[in-house]
Amino acid sequence: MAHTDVAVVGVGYSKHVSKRRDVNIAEMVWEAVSACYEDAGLKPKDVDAICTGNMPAFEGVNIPELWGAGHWGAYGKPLMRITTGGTTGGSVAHGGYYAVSSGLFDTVLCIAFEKQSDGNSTMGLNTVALADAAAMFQQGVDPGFLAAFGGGAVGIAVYQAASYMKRSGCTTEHLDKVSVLCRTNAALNPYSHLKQPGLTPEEVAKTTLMQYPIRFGHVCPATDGACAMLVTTGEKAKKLIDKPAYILSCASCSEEASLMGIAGSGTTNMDPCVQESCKIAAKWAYDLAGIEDPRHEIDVAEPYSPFAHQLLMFYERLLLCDDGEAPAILDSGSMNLEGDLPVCPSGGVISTNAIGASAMERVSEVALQIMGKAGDRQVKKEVHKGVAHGWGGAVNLNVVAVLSDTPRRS
Amino acid sequence: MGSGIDIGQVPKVSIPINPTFGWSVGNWMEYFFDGIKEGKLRASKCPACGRVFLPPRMVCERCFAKCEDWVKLPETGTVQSFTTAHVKVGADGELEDLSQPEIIVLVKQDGADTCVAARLEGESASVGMKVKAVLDPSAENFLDMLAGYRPAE
Amino acid sequence: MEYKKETRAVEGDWPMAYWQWKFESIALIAKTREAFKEKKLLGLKCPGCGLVYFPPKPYCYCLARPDKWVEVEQTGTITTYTFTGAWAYEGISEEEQAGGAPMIICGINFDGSDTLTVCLLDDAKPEEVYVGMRVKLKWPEVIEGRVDDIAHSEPLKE
Amino acid sequence: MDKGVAIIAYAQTPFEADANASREIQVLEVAKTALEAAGLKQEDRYTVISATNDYCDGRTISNMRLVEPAAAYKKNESKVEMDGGYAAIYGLMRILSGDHQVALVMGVSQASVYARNIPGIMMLDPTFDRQRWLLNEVSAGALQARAYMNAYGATEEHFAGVAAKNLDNAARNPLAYNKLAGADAAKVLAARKLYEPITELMLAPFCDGACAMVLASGEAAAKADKPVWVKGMGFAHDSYLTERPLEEMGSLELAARSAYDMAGITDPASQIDLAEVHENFAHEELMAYESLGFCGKGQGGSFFDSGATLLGGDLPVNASGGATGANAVCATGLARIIEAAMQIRGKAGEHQVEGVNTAVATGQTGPCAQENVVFVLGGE
Repeated sequence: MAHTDVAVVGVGYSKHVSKRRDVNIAEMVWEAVSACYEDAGLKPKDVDAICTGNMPAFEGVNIPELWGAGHWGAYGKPLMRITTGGTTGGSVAHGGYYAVSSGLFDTVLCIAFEKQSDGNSTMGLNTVALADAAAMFQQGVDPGFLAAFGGGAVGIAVYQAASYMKRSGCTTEHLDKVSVLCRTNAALNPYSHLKQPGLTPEEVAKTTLMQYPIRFGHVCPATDGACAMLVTTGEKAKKLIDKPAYILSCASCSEEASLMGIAGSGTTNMDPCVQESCKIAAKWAYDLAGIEDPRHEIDVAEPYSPFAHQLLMFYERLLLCDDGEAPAILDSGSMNLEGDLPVCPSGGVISTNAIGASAMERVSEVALQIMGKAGDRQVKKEVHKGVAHGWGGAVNLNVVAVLSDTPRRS
Repeated sequence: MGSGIDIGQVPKVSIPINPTFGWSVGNWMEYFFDGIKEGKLRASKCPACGRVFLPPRMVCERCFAKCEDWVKLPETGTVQSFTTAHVKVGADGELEDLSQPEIIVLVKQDGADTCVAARLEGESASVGMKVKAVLDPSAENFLDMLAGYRPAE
Repeated sequence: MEYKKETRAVEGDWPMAYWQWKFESIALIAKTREAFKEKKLLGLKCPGCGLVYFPPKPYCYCLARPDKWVEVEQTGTITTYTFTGAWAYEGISEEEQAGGAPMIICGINFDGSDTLTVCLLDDAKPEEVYVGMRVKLKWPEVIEGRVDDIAHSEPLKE
Repeated sequence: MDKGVAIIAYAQTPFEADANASREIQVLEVAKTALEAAGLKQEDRYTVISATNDYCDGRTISNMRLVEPAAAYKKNESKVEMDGGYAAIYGLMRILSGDHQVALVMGVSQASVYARNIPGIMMLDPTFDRQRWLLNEVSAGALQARAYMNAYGATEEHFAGVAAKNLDNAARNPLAYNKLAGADAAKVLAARKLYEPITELMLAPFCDGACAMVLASGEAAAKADKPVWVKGMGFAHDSYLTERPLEEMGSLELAARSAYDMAGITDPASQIDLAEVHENFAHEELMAYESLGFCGKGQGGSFFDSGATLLGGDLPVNASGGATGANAVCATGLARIIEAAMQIRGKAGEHQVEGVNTAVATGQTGPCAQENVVFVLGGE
């Protein structure tokens, strides 16, 4: 069977801030799209298909492409909308990968975005669980009690964090350090939202506790922003730019929802820190990419971590070390920009979270690192291969993409 | 393999919460609404192909050019299509009968290349009919400042 | 055109109050709630893979539909947990400590079931809780047949 | 297409006003039936693509709770938020990439639990049209119908005739929801007036239902009984409804062109034996005749008058009753593909058309058929 190599040839971002009130959704996304075209040196006429997504409950617009995609050069082109919650951006990038690798399209524009300030972001997240909440009330559950069960404002992440810490030996000091790693990296990234150069763990430890063990300093902000990425065939990529970033493989894996709601939770996902689906997706992606030893072959990682503990947890679940080893690796300094396996050089989701865009920004950051275009946050070591991850749903969906400076097939 | 337990009628639940939104209109639509406040109909124009957008768009979907040119359009336009509405969508999403039918028109303002959907003040409509915009700069809701159209004499 | 940093906003909503959801599990849990009155926990067993769902669930990942009621033990194991109230965290300020009554929330895998139920853990200190800790259900004085009837648990002294 | 992908199994629920099952159970039923028909088990390797809409389902991340019922537990799963036809496209892409051999695709929606016309209004430009509350899917459809009538001389009688044909065809389809044996144009015209020229019997009423389909690579389809081959496909985006000539279906035309190119179809009217068209309103079917190249521009009405698209005609369209017969948003377009595949296999029962070897099916998303997807299917 014939296969086609897929490469990233351009990346574009809009500004990432908490409130963009000077533009509407379509206009904000245009900023990323137009920056992306410029980056790749392409025009809309060069694009064969478009793949888009966001998490629509945040904006209250159903399939916003219908009204907005004209602003992104979609007129008359095949357009596919993919939405999978927190993993949306990653799923959109996967869609772009398959669109090209199928041989059906040469050049595909991937777009992911969120304009949270148009809606009420807490309410946006609540709509994940309102159906289950309604069912619980019907069973005679007190709303306040349900809120506590759901983990309050920080949701299921607190259970996950507590459980992860217990299993791995990760301490609250480690969480503080993760925030420092990310927010100081973010300070070097012009497209990040929360930039905190010179942040110290002590400062993080002084932020207000939301619910044990999560403090405000451990949690992502709500961001307005968009990301666009142009992918094309390996052949075209070589003609366009010197150093394309090849997407070697994409894989996702779903488990049962573990929202601890009315429908209960099933088997492997009983403990939300286990995340077996992340391990499975990573294994599938590494296998397809021909990676046998990810710990040594991967040069940079962008795990999806809106909460501090997740950077460490997903580092482990991406098979970059054994379970429970990540806190010590963080302490060793290996995750820093100049380390052996830098993690979240972009600043990660904990610094910038335009929900729908976040998982694509993991892919685009790895691509930029491979292309050597990451600017001040370019990692010290030479980057040949990197892994980009996305996480979402009711802690039950994981997406993984592996990128490289050399193609998979030719 | 079992086919589950017979539970009779499947229960339904609901929750009385309506998430709210506030969509910033962006500078192009802002300039449009500011214009109506002064009694002007402002449309954006594509510098590449000359397409004129009313309501204004920031980007021309055909050329991907930023529409930084503006034109002031006359109040007159032509009906492109229309429908006599016997119903409207109620808050619950069902089609409710109207006591009085109303006419919804799709109007291309003279000089514009795109259309506005609005109410027609009048008894009947036809495609090609000339109409005049009814502006209400003092409308409480800025979306109602372009109140509708009426037949042009 | 003078570029503005803040433009008008159109207000609107999602009239979700007119939305509904269908849940087979409500009917299943109603049966479980009835059994609470006899101080029994009823789970639903899947004929395909044998998993026991408590609370009961109308479908299974193996594509069979759980269809057999089985009694689940009232003892179990903590699989995950967290605390509410800032008091639980060392080195916090006094204001944070004033954050209200402490609660330990844990996910319990009741013996004889394969799933997780969320309960409060009473009579224990946060530092005493661990994944793998044995606990038992603590019934209220008056059982009303509500989901809340199984809201509390306590450490199991074996 | 040089690399073959085949439809090897499918399943549909009955379409109903208010199904006595949650969407999860409906999805479980079709996923399980389709997998079994394909000879597959949950533990086998396949990828899953669902088509659902967060606003219809009243759930953010509407696929999240579908993991187990959709047979997606520990599978490589994704979701398109468009018509189910797009799930088929994505499944097809995944197989053609060589990374996957088998794809289970599905679509589901339950109109009994959402405020029917609100999701359509939430699709409109939020900076202008949406809160003006004049446009909705039905009023926009009426504006398109009028623009089409005005441009090409089609009449309300044509629309009524198409609707009557579909309602009558639906009466032969045991899964259809909206059926009326012996319906005629007069009855359709006399029905409740909504937005003129659209009457209540001219629209595809929202209902509950789910469908699923299994796609397989040529290799994986080798053992399948009567595989139906995907000969071509296309999809396209058109402008927002106030920015395009409503009398045309631009995106359907583009999608059809690319599907026909792939399938080597140069004269659709003679090469295609049957069509299943996703028509949200009767007039859209007439417009589709033109965009699909069954007749010349503006001749949709006279093509219908010729009788070609009737059940006994030369090119039957919507033998199943089409979307008029059942419209569970996100399932509708996929159901068209499944119905077309059933016809090619000769398994359509009472609405079976004789001698179908090449068929075309369409799906759509958005007001005034803004996004369209086209599949060309063929037998051995």
